[in-house]
Amino acid sequence: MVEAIILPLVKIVIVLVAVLVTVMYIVLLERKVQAWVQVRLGPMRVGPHGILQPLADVLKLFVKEDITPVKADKWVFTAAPIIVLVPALIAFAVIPFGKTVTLFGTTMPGYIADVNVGLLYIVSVAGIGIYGIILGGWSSNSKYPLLASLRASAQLISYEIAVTMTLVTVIMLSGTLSMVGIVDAQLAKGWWFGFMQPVAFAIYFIGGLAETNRAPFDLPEAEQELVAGFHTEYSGMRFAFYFLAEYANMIVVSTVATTLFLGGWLAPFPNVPALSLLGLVPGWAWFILKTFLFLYVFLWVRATLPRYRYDQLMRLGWKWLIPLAILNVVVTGLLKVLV
Amino acid sequence: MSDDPKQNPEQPAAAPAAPTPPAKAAAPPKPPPPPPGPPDPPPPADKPVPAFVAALQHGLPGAVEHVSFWVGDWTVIVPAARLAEVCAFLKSTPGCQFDYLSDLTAVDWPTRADTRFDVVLSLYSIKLRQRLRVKARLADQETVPSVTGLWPAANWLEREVFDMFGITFTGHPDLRRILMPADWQGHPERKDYPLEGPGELLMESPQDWLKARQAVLEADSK
Amino acid sequence: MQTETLRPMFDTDEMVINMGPQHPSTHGVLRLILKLDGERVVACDPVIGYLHRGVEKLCESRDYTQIVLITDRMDYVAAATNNLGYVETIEKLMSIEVPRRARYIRTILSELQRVASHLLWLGTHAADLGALTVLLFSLRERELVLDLFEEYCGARLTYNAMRIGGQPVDVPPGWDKKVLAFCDQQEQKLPEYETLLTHNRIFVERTKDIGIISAADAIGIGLSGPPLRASGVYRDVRKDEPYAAYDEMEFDVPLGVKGDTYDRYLVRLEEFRQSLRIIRQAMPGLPEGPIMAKVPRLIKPPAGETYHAIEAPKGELGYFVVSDGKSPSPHRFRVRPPSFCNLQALPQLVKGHLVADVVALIGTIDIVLGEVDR
Amino acid sequence: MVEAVAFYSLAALILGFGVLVVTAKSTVHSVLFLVADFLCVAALYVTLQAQFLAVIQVMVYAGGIVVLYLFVVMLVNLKRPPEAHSDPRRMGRLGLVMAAAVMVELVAIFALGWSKPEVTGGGGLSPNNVEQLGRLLYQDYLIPFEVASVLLLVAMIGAIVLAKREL
Repeated sequence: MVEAIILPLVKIVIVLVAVLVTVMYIVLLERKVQAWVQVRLGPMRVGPHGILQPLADVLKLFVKEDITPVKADKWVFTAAPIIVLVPALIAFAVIPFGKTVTLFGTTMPGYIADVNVGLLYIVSVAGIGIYGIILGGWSSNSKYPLLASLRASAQLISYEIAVTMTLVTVIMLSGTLSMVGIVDAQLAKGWWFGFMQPVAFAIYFIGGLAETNRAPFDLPEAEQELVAGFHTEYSGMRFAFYFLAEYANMIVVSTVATTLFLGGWLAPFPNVPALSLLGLVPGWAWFILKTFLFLYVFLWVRATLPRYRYDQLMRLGWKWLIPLAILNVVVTGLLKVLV
Repeated sequence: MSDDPKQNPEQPAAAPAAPTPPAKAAAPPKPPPPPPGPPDPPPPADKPVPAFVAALQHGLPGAVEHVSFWVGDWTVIVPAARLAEVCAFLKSTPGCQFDYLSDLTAVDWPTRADTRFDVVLSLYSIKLRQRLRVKARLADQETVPSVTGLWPAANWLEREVFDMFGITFTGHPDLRRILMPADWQGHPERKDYPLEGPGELLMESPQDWLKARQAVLEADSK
Repeated sequence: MQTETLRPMFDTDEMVINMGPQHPSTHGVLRLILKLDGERVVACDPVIGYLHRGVEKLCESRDYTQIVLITDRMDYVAAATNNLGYVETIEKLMSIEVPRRARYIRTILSELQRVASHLLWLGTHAADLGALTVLLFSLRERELVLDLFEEYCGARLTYNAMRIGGQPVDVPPGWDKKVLAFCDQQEQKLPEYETLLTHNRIFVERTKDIGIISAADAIGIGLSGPPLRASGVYRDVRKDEPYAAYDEMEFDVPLGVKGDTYDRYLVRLEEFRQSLRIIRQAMPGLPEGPIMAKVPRLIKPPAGETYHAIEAPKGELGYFVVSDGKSPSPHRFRVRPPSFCNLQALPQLVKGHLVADVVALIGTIDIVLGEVDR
Repeated sequence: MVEAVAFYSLAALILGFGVLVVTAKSTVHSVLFLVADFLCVAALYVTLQAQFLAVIQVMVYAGGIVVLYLFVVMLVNLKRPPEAHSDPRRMGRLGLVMAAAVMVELVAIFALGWSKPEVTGGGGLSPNNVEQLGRLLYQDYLIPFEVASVLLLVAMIGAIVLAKREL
């Protein structure tokens, strides 16, 4: 009973809370990193060095008036933010944060579920999130959100193809769709897949930026062009849902990248005896460290690069990334057969 | 407002030379410009007219009513009806090549009897680095040919003059108000337009203001 | 919800969207009515006048000295050049010979102003394209220019820094060293912007071949300043009709080749260097002497009119002033605002481009609505 | 027991959403119910231990195809209500034909299928049924699989040719 129901529930609660808190602090981290890049200080007022800023933000979003435009399709308008947020959160179900974790004195698997199609599960769940964006833009009954939601969905669908192709190469290397199995495969091979598949890793990273609507692919919410994008008409809690979902998706992309390309919970070079000291650090700590490294690159890129234009983004996706990803699959397959 | 002293200038007092008929104009002598208005002094005797003015005088006989020179600026005054023709000549003739329209504006001289407005064009030649001011005098309600065909730059400038002075440019592709709202009454830069605006109708009696506005909108839609 | 069946949705052929007057990247209260085919702009109709304050009318009821501070409020990010254009027009009208020292100070101020204005342009232009860091970097340097202005005349934005006949105050002691130090610093910072933009693939892709305007078209539509020079037209009022002390200065006029957004960017970037070069010549070469010519207490130019243009950061800034010789205020006060005339080219520039390019093009022509609407 | 409850509730949901798809006034709502329907079908697959199929169902149908539906519904001008066809009773007659077809189908199922339930041969689906599926598709039924993909390719090229004004 405890094993079957209570422990998974506890883990779900822990992961959810962790994700939400991380999201709050990622926002602060983003503001701080951007500020440092731009020779500013960033938020400094709420708490020492602004560390309580996320709480203030959340409080503000909670008490803000929740406005529904008169001409909006109320049913869809209300459902859209939820449709965005839920897939972003349930994707964490299959992310392995560690091989095992010790909780309340019992040792148990460091993941909520190890589904044998875990990777595909993440991809398919991410696909559902698109609805929230399209419907949010459409139901606002306003032109800028509509334009933005069309941009967003076209962008997500295009880049999903390239990203899924890179996942195929990982599956070919590991021979499994299970997230835990993929990490184990990296341990068995002695190499992180990021080193074995640099092209796939690069495509995944670019595609990940595009799929989470981050700079330089943040067209759907290009403030300077489309005001605030598909959530222009949203305010208060419902806006917070979109906001949460965007950052939760960033974390999903980072954790998946960590699992697939950076060896998940493994310490660097787990097979080199000289570095076995690194193994003393618990696996989940490595996992979080790698994830944050990846997240930091997201923020760094945003502070550095201008934004692509819509047609350039599509050209990059369709004419470069997708062919490259397919080629990568073919080459990987050939190597697998020949070597 | 009405104590504005410059509304009734009787005579250009401080002009360095009294306005006399143009010294070298090819056209038959015309009566001197009416007293209230810019002095437009003719060039001093020892100052020869530049080549581009001479070319204009020869190329389009009768088009130059008056040549003036003041603090280094050359000005030609042309009949309003021939403005476009003169400009086309100035733009295309070698030696003139005024390819750049710097500015187009108008000046209101309410006390001048039959020619209330000056339309003033500042032309510049990027190739030859020379400047010329072309001026046309016209009465209220008189129209002047548009020069948008020569310089697309004139488009907004003419719209602004139309907006501010109510001067109509014939042949302008899109003559509507530019700075003031489309339903505005009056032309703000005319001298008889009060500085503080059309009055405080909106503040004093919003109902009347609304009625007046609706009447205007209805008239526009018809 | 049940009774309301199929809501009317937009047509698939063309869509009209309204950009502004409240929009993050129209640089003020500019409103564009865009007709779109998908995301491609078919037609663009700029609507201006939201900031119309009747400056021309207002100046016709102020006396000549008071007008200087009204000119501050037109291109409010380049107040010094506005002042300069105006005072020189009146000096020309009254045939006042301005002392050489004053002319040098004016040159320095107007070049500092050019640097400040271009910095603001650079930051906002880059921010419109999504490169937010450049905005912060360029504002950081602009702050230094504003500090210099503050030390010279006490104001940071609307300087009122010139008088008819000369300068109101001499340069404060030690100011020259600070100006030169700023020049050195700015010279070092320029590569920072270039690293972030000039060779950045995304920036180049966003600006190259966007909004190409040929030399002939640019002249015809009345472009002036950097946009005109980016089309390859050699036209700089500082060279062609020298004013202040520009005839004594040595500088180059950067020209573009193609007339696209990238060229306009490069031209302005090079103008930074040329401005610094001018300041470096003028500051140590500041001649001794008075800073104010003899002017009557009540300024009343003789009857007559004149047009005088200067090279403001945004283009040819012209003043056309008519004096009736009797009243202490001008009979007609007309400004030829560079932003207004440059903005006129926008519909031509954006035609056939995407919505995202519209903001790039608004940025590239560098307008200030205070000057467009006056 | 648990499986039966799951099956019947899912079946009820599927049918309910199906009804909503056809009865919803707004086409966008219709499409949304369709997505919900697909998700329930995916859940049904999960109860059958066919996780791979479930995930593919969500990925391809809910995440891919219906998004395109939604595009079409949102972008195509729907100002003209679909009722405004020339024949007002066309829908009714069409419905009658469809209903008859469904009835025939149901009768056929009851008459033939009910009597002999298909036995899958006990434990044919191992937890790792992805491998089995892959073997089936890429070894045993490779030719039909390739034929199907060529068919899709042809359809895709045809769509591009039709949509693109000038190539």
